[in-house]
Amino acid sequence: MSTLDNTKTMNGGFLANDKTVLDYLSDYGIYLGFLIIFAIFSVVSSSFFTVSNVSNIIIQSSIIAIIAIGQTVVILTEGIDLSVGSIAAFISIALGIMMVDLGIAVPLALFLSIVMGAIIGLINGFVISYGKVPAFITTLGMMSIARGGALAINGGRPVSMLPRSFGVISSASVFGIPIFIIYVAVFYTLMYFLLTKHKLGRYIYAIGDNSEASRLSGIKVKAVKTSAYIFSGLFAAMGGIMLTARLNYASPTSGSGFELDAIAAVVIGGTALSGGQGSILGTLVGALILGTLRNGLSILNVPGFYQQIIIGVVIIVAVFFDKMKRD
Amino acid sequence: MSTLDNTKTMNGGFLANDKTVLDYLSDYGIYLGFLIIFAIFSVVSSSFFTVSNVSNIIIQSSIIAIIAIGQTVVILTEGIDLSVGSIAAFISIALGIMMVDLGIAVPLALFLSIVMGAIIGLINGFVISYGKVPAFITTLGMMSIARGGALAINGGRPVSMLPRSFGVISSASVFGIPIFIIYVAVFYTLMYFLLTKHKLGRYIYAIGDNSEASRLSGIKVKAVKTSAYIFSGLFAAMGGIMLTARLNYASPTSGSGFELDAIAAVVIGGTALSGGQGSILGTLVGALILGTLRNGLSILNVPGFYQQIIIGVVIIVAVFFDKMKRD
Amino acid sequence: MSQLLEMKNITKIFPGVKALDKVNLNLRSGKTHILLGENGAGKSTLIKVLSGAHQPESGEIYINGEKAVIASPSDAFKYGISVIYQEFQLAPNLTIYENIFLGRELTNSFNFINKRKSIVKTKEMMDFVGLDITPGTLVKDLTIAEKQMVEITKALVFDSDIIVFDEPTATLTDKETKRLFEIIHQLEEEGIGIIYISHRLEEFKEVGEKCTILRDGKYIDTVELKETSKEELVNLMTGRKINRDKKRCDICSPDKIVLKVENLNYKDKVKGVSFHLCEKEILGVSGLVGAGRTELVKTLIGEYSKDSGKTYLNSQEIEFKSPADAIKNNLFYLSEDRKDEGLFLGHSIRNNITISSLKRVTNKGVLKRKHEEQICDDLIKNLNIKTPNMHTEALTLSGGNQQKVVIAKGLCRQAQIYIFDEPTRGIDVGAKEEIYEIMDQLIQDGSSIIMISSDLPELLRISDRIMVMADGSLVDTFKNTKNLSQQKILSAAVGGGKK
Amino acid sequence: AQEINIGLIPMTLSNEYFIALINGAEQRAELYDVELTVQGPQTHADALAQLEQMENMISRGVDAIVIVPSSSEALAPALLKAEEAGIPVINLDTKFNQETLANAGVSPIPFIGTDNYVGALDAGKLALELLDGEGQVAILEGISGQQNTYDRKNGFIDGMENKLDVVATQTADWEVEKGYNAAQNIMQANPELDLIFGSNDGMAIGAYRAILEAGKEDEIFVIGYDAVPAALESVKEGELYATIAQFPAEMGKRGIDAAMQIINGEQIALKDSESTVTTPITQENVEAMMNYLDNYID
Ligand SMILES: Nc1ncnc2c1ncn2[C@@H]1O[C@H](COP(=O)(O)OP(=O)(O)OP(=O)(O)O)[C@@H](O)[C@H]1O
Ligand SMILES: Nc1ncnc2c1ncn2[C@@H]1O[C@H](COP(=O)(O)OP(=O)(O)OP(=O)(O)O)[C@@H](O)[C@H]1O
Ligand SMILES: O[C@@H]1[C@H](O)[C@H](O)CO[C@H]1O
Ligand SMILES: [Mg+2]
Ligand SMILES: [Mg+2]
Repeated sequence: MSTLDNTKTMNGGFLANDKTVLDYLSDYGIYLGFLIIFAIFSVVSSSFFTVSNVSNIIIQSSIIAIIAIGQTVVILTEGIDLSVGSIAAFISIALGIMMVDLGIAVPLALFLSIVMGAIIGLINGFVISYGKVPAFITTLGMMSIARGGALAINGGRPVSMLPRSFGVISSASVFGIPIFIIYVAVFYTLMYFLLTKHKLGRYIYAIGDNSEASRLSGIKVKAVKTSAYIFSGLFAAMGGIMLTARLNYASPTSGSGFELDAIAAVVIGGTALSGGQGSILGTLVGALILGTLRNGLSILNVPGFYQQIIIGVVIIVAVFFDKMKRD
Repeated sequence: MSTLDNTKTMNGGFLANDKTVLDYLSDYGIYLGFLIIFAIFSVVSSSFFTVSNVSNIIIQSSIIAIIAIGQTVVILTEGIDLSVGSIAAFISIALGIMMVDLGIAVPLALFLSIVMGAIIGLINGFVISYGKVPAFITTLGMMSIARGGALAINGGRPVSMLPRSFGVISSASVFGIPIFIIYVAVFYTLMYFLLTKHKLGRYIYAIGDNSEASRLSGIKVKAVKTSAYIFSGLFAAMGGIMLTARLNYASPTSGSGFELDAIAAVVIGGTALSGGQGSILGTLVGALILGTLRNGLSILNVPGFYQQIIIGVVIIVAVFFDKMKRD
Repeated sequence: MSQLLEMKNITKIFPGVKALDKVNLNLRSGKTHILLGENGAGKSTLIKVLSGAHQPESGEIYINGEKAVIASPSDAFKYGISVIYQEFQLAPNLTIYENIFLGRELTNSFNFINKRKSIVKTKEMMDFVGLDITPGTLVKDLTIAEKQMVEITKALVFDSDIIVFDEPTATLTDKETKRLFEIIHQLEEEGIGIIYISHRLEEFKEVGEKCTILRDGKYIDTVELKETSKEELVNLMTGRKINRDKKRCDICSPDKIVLKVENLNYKDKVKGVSFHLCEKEILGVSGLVGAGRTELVKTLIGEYSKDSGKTYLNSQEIEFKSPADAIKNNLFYLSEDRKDEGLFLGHSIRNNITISSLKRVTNKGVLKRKHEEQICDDLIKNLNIKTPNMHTEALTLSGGNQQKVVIAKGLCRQAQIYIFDEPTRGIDVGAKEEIYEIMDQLIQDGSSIIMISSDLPELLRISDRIMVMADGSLVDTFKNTKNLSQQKILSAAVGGGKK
Repeated sequence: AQEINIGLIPMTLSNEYFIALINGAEQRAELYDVELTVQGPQTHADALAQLEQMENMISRGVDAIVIVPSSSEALAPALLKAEEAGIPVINLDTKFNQETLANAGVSPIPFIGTDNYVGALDAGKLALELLDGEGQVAILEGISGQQNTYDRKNGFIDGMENKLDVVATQTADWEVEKGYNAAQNIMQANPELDLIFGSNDGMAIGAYRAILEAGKEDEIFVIGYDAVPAALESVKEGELYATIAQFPAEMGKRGIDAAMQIINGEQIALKDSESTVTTPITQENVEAMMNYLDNYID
């Protein structure tokens, strides 16, 4: 080892636990990619880079961003959760029924919704960890079960006429900042600390990197894995609540495709599907990239079909440059 | 090496290459699971186990079964292909346009469709192998691109009034056996031999199992990986053609969700998403399980919502017993 | 006589590390050339340059006097180069015979594989190397030693001109090692040139004549082994002197038994084993490959669920349901399989070291970063782990340094009882001594150690008692007195196997 | 003066029905020489996408928004935003639920569309006539929660005077694929089925494919709704028995008219709800309808 220097730490590793926000900005092509996409839209359209539209973008990205938090945790453990979209829909309908048909007070209904989400996640985690059914199958099954459940509990009908007080959840703002942006900021900060500064976070990364070594290192692998799915169920429920509040309406068919969007946000953000590597901040950027592309192209009035083509191309290219930069 | 005996080889492995169909039947819970599901439906409903309904089930499973062949190959290399449903739709519309608007002769149009599918697969494979963009992102991007393309080339409109001669592709039969069943039999047999007896098959397994070791053994990993996506594109195109023939109608929105069904068939069939392990015959059983559940539950007149719940549960339980049996 | 292989001025740079700095290596046909150097000296990297796995920044390779361009592993095959890598390169879910022919299948003209012929040829070669398993066994079901033998078989199946062995004996016991040397000599007779890497200096004179020494990525010297003593070799390699003749002798006092195991059974792998471990004792465990040593301790810690047996920890009966249980009770097992069971290859050295001891470095679950880094700093220094810093990914370390990280993880935990499974696998002589000293220190601090090792001199060097296993049973236990010889242990191990 | 820009959000872009609606609107926008911005989701049931498209249009500062909502009840938050931004909204085809909107504080929104109950009455009458007063029928419903869905179902049932036996009603969200799957299910469970009413042509076409595949094209009739080109061709070929024509291009045109009136500050004579007509189409009058539609779909 003749010439050791510090550049190694800067370029070599790409694990979340060790990095500050600043490290990321310089490390990751994807952050840069995001800025470039943003810059292009700002130049091309004058109505893109305005306070109201930027806030629009974050709000439009926020539901996927929140759901993708749990997805990140699951993917870090080398798992996957395909059921998040259906869970969101199920919780949405359940919440609607609780508030409208059962007359349960809004705060209690919200609390119960989150608990339900966590319980569904617990079931996923339990079947995966203790039943040894692959995560893909378990959560695919749950995707179907929760969707069927969402449809069945209200006979396929949506729930509307939600209480006014419920609307506050999406319409409120704090110091002029829309509350959805606050949710994103708060939960990302919390989970960033959990994943990088807390024991549980270490375990989550460790399991994803080498689950056998984790076992022999004394980690309760099954319990930690299960906890990941609880997080996922919980954040999916939160996404379902946000969705309901945003539309002021609960529909059993909503949220389909959320799972792919959430996974895409995670993977665009640099988290490996093979587990153990990645960062929650990357996920936020991933979600924002998706949201920005959709918003920007629609502001530019690109015809719908071409929007899809462009989004597909841009995602691939962005990740391509990200990889180039890191190699 | 004290206690080596033959039982180790017999029970330990669960790799396709070494096994006969008979070995599988005894090894795999999922085959048994399939038989159990089948038996239950036969007992509960008299119209289930009839020649015409069994042939129905196979026909209804056939498109997913064909698409899942390519998906199996891709997953064996530790990849994934989310674009198959969109490719099927794109090919469907392209085929419709070629036959109806451009007046290209049916056989040539079919040939071109398959070539197009293979080319889309080649693009996927190239970006993944040489561009090092993760398969999930690449094929998710392609999913969006191909869907956008399918919508854009005909302005979102379907193509109908397809030539009569084209219908033969789905309506013909050989010795009384519907041609869709023949397709399934032929392509599964071919790919079974390719995967288990041919060098390329060996490489596909080896890459999924340990790509670094494969590289160091002199295997051209990138080329082999790319070939897997070509297979996937090709079989997706075939699925698109079958879909078009079956509906005698080409729709740009068709095939959505096929990717999940195809992946589910592969995973239910025992192929690991982590690559290197599994069998193409398992995939066929996986596709048949999905088809049988859907067919059986609707014959029993179970309401749609509950069908979804039951299918979700049965898939999880079936795979659970499969794992139990193998451990 | 002309040179078979010349590597000239090879330089290879990894981010932050100059792994090779103008290194030269010459090899003649029919000869075995030994490559020596401390952990991280650059040996494996040099080999990977030869095999096309790495591209060097500069330097040339000549084969039979002609310049060779090796851009990929398949190029290397064309030049007749076969490599047995230090970290196995096998596909675990393929069978032995499939692995043996991987990349060079026996096929008909349509590229369909001739399975029968592959199996027959594999069996032939396995008999030749002395590996007695069914060729259809999946590689993942093999022990480390068996995998090593499969790697060797794989290299021998094809006609090569140059064969490289990167630490083949690190995981082998004497029996396999002897057979390997016979094979090597046979290959020499066939005119094949061999590069041989090992940290077992004792072997060298048996294997080769010349030895090239690397230090810190630099070429130091090439010496004739006949004319060079072990001490000189160590000197060249480390740049300092090492005292290698200590021997532990304080036999334990049986009144202070910390761990007692009674009649432990697990399938047919562990058969009625009973033993005890005293306070401040190092209990060596010897046996041939596959004797069941690893299975014994894995059953003990609850990684495998035992069929019967009792465990007493500090005189209390206790039941370890999982490794987590054992660790919670201060009994720590370090696996022999660093890659699959020991390391988090994608994670930093720091994260690897503290993963089992997060209690030490957290406050209500929240990490105390400074504290953690302090502990890691100390361990890295103590074990002399060669790395730019503690944030480096374990993946990029040399084999021996990876092994040290595994040991550091154990030390960090500060357990009462350590079970080390082949802890010095791949570790250089100098570092081995350091590890023995650390073990001594652990004992003095009140810990006890069970040490599984296939390196008999090592066991004799460090153990208080040595128990010998064969075929899942405990055959004998020896006090490690002056007159305990390697021969005595070996014959117990072999004899027991025949029972 | 700044150019006038009107935003149009159909329920989806992938249905010929809405293509006709868009084309009608575009022709009118050309006439007025105003810019028309069209954004729409890929599937019929994507209220969230519509919500976002509305938000984006408000961001862009369009002068009016013409919308066919995916859900009669889900878009209140965006409608409020539009109101706050002073952007008038015109509702086409699928009526907002005024009660829900009022509950959320949204002012009434003018509507132009079909009286679907009346259209479906015709479908019911046709079915009754065709089956000669008795038989088993199934209804494929549109998206739950939309007024159209209920009106068409009720209209059909009333039209056949409740004489036919409704053995199944399943929602298929206005989608071809879902119609195909639902019809498969329904046929499996009801071997004696005589007729399927697809409450839009997409679902009817999907259903017909399933029937064809099951070899039951001589046993089961299909009636659709909308009169999209593919359905008209099908009627002409004797596949679908009939479809109920709506006039989406008309809605598109009148939607732009209404938007322009409001933008120009005219106190519009627009009632809170205006109906476009419906006509049953069978093989007899299909050619004429095809000719008419050629003006709006190439
Ligand atoms: N892929 C890599 N990325 C970065 N650094 C590497 C990589 N591979 C090896 N190194 C570094 O190169 C140096 C030489 O490593 P090498 O594996 O050649 O050592 P070695 O002599 O084989 O040691 P050992 O006896 O421990 O096997 C080490 O410092 C190691 O950390
Ligand atoms: N994963 C496995 N699956 C099946 N058999 C195994 C497995 N691991 C080990 N064995 C078998 O168990 C027996 C004991 O292996 P073990 O690893 O305990 O031996 P050991 O004495 O520790 O030898 P070594 O020096 O190889 O570590 C061997 O016969 C081996 O083939
Ligand atoms: O009226 C329209 C059309 O029937 C369309 O096909 C789907 O949406 C309905 O609301
Ligand atoms: Mg090495
Ligand atoms: Mg062992």
